Amino acid sequence: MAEPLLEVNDLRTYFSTEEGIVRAVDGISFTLDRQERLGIVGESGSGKSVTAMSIMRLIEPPAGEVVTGTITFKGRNLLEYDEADMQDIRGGQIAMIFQDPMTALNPVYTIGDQLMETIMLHQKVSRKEAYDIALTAIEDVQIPGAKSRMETYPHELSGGMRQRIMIAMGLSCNPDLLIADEPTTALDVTTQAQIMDLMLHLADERGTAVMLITHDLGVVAGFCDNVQVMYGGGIVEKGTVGQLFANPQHPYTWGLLGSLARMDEEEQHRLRSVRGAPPSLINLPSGCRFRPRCDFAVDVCAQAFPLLRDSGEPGQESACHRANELDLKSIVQEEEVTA
Amino acid sequence: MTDTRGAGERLEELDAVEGLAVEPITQWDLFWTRLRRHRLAMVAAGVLTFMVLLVVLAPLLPFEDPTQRLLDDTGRTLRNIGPRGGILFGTDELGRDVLSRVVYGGRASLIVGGVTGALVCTMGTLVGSIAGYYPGPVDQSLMRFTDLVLGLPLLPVAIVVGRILPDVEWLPSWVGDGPIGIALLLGFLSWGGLARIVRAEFLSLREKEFVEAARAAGANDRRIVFRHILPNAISPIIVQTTLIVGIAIIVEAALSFLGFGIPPPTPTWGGIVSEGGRIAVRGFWWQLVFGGTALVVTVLSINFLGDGLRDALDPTQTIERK
Amino acid sequence: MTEVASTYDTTAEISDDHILRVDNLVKEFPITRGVFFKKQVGAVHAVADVSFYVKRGETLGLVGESGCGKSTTARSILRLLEPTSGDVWFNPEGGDPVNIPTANKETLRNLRRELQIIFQDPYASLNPRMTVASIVAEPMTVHNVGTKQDRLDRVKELLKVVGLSPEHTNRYPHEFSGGQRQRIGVARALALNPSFMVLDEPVSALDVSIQAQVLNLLQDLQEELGLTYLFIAHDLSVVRHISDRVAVMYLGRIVELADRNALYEEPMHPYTHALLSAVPIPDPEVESNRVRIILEGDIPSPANPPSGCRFHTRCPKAVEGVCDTDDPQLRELAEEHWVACHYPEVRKVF
Amino acid sequence: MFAYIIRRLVYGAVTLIALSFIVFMMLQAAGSPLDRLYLNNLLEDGFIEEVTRLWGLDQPLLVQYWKWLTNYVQPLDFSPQNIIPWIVLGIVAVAIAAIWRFAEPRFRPAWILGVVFVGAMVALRNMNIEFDWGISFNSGSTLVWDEVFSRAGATFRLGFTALGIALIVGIPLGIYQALRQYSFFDQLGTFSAFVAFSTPIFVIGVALQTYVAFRFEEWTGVKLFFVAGMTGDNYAQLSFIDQMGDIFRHLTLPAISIALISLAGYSRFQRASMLEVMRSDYLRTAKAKGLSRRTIIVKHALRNALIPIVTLVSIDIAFIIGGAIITESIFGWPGLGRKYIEALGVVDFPVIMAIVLVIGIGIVIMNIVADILYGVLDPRVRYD
Repeated sequence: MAEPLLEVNDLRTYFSTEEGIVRAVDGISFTLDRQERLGIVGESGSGKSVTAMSIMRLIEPPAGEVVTGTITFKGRNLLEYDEADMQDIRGGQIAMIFQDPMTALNPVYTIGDQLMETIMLHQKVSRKEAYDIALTAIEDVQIPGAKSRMETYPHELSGGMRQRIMIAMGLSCNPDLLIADEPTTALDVTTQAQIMDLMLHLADERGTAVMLITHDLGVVAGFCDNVQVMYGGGIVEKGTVGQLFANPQHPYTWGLLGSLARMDEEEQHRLRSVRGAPPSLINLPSGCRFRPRCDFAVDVCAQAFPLLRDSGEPGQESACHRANELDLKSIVQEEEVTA
Repeated sequence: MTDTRGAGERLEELDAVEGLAVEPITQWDLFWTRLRRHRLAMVAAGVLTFMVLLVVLAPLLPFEDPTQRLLDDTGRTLRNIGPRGGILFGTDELGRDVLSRVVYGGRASLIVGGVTGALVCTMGTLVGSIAGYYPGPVDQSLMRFTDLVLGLPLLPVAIVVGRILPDVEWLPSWVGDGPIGIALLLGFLSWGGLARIVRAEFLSLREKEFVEAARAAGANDRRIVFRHILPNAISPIIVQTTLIVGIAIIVEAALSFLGFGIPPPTPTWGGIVSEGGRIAVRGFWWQLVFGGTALVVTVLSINFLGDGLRDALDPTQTIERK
Repeated sequence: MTEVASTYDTTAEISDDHILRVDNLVKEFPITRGVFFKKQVGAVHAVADVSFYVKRGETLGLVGESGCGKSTTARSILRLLEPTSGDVWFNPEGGDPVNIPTANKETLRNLRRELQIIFQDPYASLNPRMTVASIVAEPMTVHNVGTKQDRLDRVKELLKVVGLSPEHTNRYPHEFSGGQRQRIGVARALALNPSFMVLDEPVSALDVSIQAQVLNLLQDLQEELGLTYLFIAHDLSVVRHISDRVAVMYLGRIVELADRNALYEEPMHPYTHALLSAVPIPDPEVESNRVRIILEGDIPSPANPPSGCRFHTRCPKAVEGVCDTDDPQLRELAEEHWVACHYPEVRKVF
Repeated sequence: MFAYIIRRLVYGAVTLIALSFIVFMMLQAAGSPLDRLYLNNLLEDGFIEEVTRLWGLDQPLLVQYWKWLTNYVQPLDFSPQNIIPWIVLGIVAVAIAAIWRFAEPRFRPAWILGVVFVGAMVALRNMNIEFDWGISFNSGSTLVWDEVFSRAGATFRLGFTALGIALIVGIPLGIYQALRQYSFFDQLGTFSAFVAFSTPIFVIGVALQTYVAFRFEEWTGVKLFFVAGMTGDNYAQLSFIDQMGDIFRHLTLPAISIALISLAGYSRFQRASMLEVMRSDYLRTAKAKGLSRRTIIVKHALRNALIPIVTLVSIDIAFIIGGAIITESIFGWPGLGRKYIEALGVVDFPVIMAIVLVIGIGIVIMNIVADILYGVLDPRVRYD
């Protein structure tokens, strides 16, 4: 297989606060191929957004810092880029869409201004040409009356419309990778469907790889090829969506899936919740970070930090000491039988 | 019995999992820990305490009478004597002890600051709470009135009143000539800002879910205001009040400086600076420097303390357990 | 099927096995403008003529997107907001039905023992300046129940019930995690042994694993204490999981109301179709075979709702001359399956 | 939106009436104006009778106030034969109509304000208006209008210089502090701002006067600044460059005394506002778009961070005028403030009233200007 588009290796991003060092991302490695759709799932504080910010190099010292690791994008380590080269990458080759469309656009400039700014910067075109490209971009995200929209200010648009503008802005320069950080969390479910549909359709058309960061397993199941689950700053499990949803290898993934109420369930059953709450990133537990909440923890879990290793089907990896001895899938079935 | 203990043990385990420490921290602890971290505020608090003690206890301390001239052995008045042993801050043009005048001058300033602060705190909170809790015509008319008071330019009006007060015959002399009159005046002119802030706090707090929860539980207005809204609005009230105390001290000093404040021979910081400025041209710097420093250090301390309180009272700040 | 349709009778008396009955509930927020004096120039029709009942011991789910009026409905029922018009009959066990909007102060105060609410935001719903003990004891304090010691004992008992340690009484809310705070909110709501609880998005601010904890707790409590829930949420999966019957709201109206399985398996209103088809299901196999109904445009402003059927501006099935002029009534098209649509049609969406 | 401006004007008028009423009653409380005339030895030539008639001194207080108010707004001298003002009026009307037709709604109030301002200036110069504000009780002969009107310019010059210094120094200072948050410079700036904010204007004024002007000259023999008046005696004979220098040497110290506190306030405010903008989501978007740090700060951050300061300036206007009253008396600046203090010394009733109201009008107008400016700068603002 060809070289991956993005390869992250042992990335660690720490923040220093008054209370101590927050290890927001603590040693993660993964690859992303061209045109792949990768989902990164995790609960709040799992480090999924910080991962994205680290790749874009949007973490600013002294508050936070990428302490070790490499981020290889198209064969070169982004962490070694100087600021000017990085500016070419941002928005040009890697675009990013954020969670809250209500605040992500500058309130004092028109939609047109903000779109054309990106286009002129990365495509080195004249104002006139940029205007035409921006117009097409607005039409591409299916906003009616593109010409008049160019003149409107962000506050005159609804949340869904603004997120469309963000998508238009992100894709206007045909990036190789689009990072979408909880792009629909702030939106209603019908709007979410519109936006996800549109974003992935456009990304496919352009051959853009998508890295979708979300807490919603449903969205991942519907829109991604591969998925990785983050917990306490690390990746606990990765695989294709089919593998992960059908046969989770890590007790956290297993618990998370069991915690979900499903709309297609006929019978009311009890949810299998994960007890306790996520760990403080300042005071991480020894050994496996999930250990204090894990039903299957044994002595070794407190002593050694589990690394990702093959588990389950080929291509599936899990960071659990007991991944190969536990048969979580059968526990699911057993429960259903007893219930 | 065994069952209960079992449950308790499980709960403790749960606490450990959820990272809850054993000892609770009270709001007071939190407040103190945060305030102590603000070093300037702590220094300021110390300075202010010293000032207040000095001013309150002045008659018991071995200070000269601030209105009597000092004489040398031959009976001559000691005019414009520079600082030296025994006369630490020197004497003024009339031979009075500057140290004692600065200390006694602090009385007027601190009384004006304190009384104005109390007045503003009471009136602002009262008007703001009523307006914020009763929307509609009550709110509208109170806020129009507040706008009106806020629209009055403080200094020009204060100067007129300060000038006129001693001339108003039917006023008792403690209002006309003393710091109380000035404090009342400044208080009535400056409560508007706090009223607006308190109203805004009320408007936002009354929409908060914990207030709705109290109402759903059947709590009456009094309980909602005094148990739920006011305790959460306390931070801006205290911060704004300290700000006003500083401003009141400055304005009182300015009035005295212009000659429209507390009439001589009662010493005031504004008066000392005014007179000190005139003679400093001739090289007699001590009155200007000591009077001005006392004034600036006091106001500065109040402002630093206010800044520290703002940080310490902010409920959004968290603190990690040690 | 449409032949047997009967419309919703809003004049009927509340029946014994219903704990709550809402008839023609309307809540409008005035829009004021004026140079000197505020004049009302319009209104936001947040809740526009909503009628439904809640059976004793069941969970009625109320779903809809933001701005559809579901929270306003809840607050109007509890009279945390004064409803503009309409009746809300509450039928306590062994007592006479009370119409909440017209109840006097004393009656309302007594009613509040029976009706409780749990809020969405576990951070905003607990007074940061009060201890857990005084928060949980507040309903008892307000109603002068027991001595101080009695109340403290009860608080400890309640904390145990919701899975918190009784030693936590002198802690402040900021020391707890989101899930724990929500448990404190539940304990407070339970303090006076209410019979009816409004749950206003009780889990939507929580992480998935914590959501499950709270949902399980709520279900256990319902079973143990025989509570009736009005469960408000925008998450259709959670609503199906916890509800017995489900009502769907759009722009201030109930568009469809049915048993949970009927509503999810055989929805009839085009908005319900779209809504259900938009919800992602955490199963890649199911997802790969689904067809989404993508709605055009945004939700219209409730200050200026469309004429006729409020959904007609976005409805893929809207018929000109009917849907944009006639306002469809809620009709019973199958046993206990109410739909407000001129052209209802059963359609399976997943 | 125009309803909004009209409402602001009406509130302004009510405030002004309240202000003048309070001051009027205060002055009366200290004794009748007639007593003051006795004190000022102005008893001859039927002056008392004239003042009694003009102010209605033999009538109840409220009537007296009403009489004063109507006199205040009544032009004394106004020549309608003069054709120029009417032409100006016509041009202004046409301009407003054109603005209404062609300008974007958001910018209409600003344009109209500008046209009205220019029109009023031209009209004032050509119409030779004077208002009937009475005769000074101090001199017994000078028209109050002349005394006040001739001094307004001096205060204007001082106030605007102070405002300019505060803005030009304070805003960049605050922005720089925000960009270097927690640096030594930032902490020094914060500390200095607190000190400046806690130092009364008169302390700064007297200190500057004593040490930067007098003592400095004594020590070095170099006369850097003048400490009295607006210009030197020989101003008229100087070349243009020297005139500028002369103005500078007179203006600097009093303007700095006023500006220092405002400057501290602006820098603190600007720092906070800039920090807030720097944390905003749209700045993160701008960064993620690949813009350079310079573009991000200059184009995206500054514009947003500068808007809120307009509100602070509008609040600060009253404060600057108050400051001018104090510095003018320290530095012998021939402005309204000094006149005000002089008039208060002898309780020159009509002069005090006239100045209080002029100050009030100035504040009201500046506040409305600030509101309109805010609307121009921030597209989100809607007036209702």
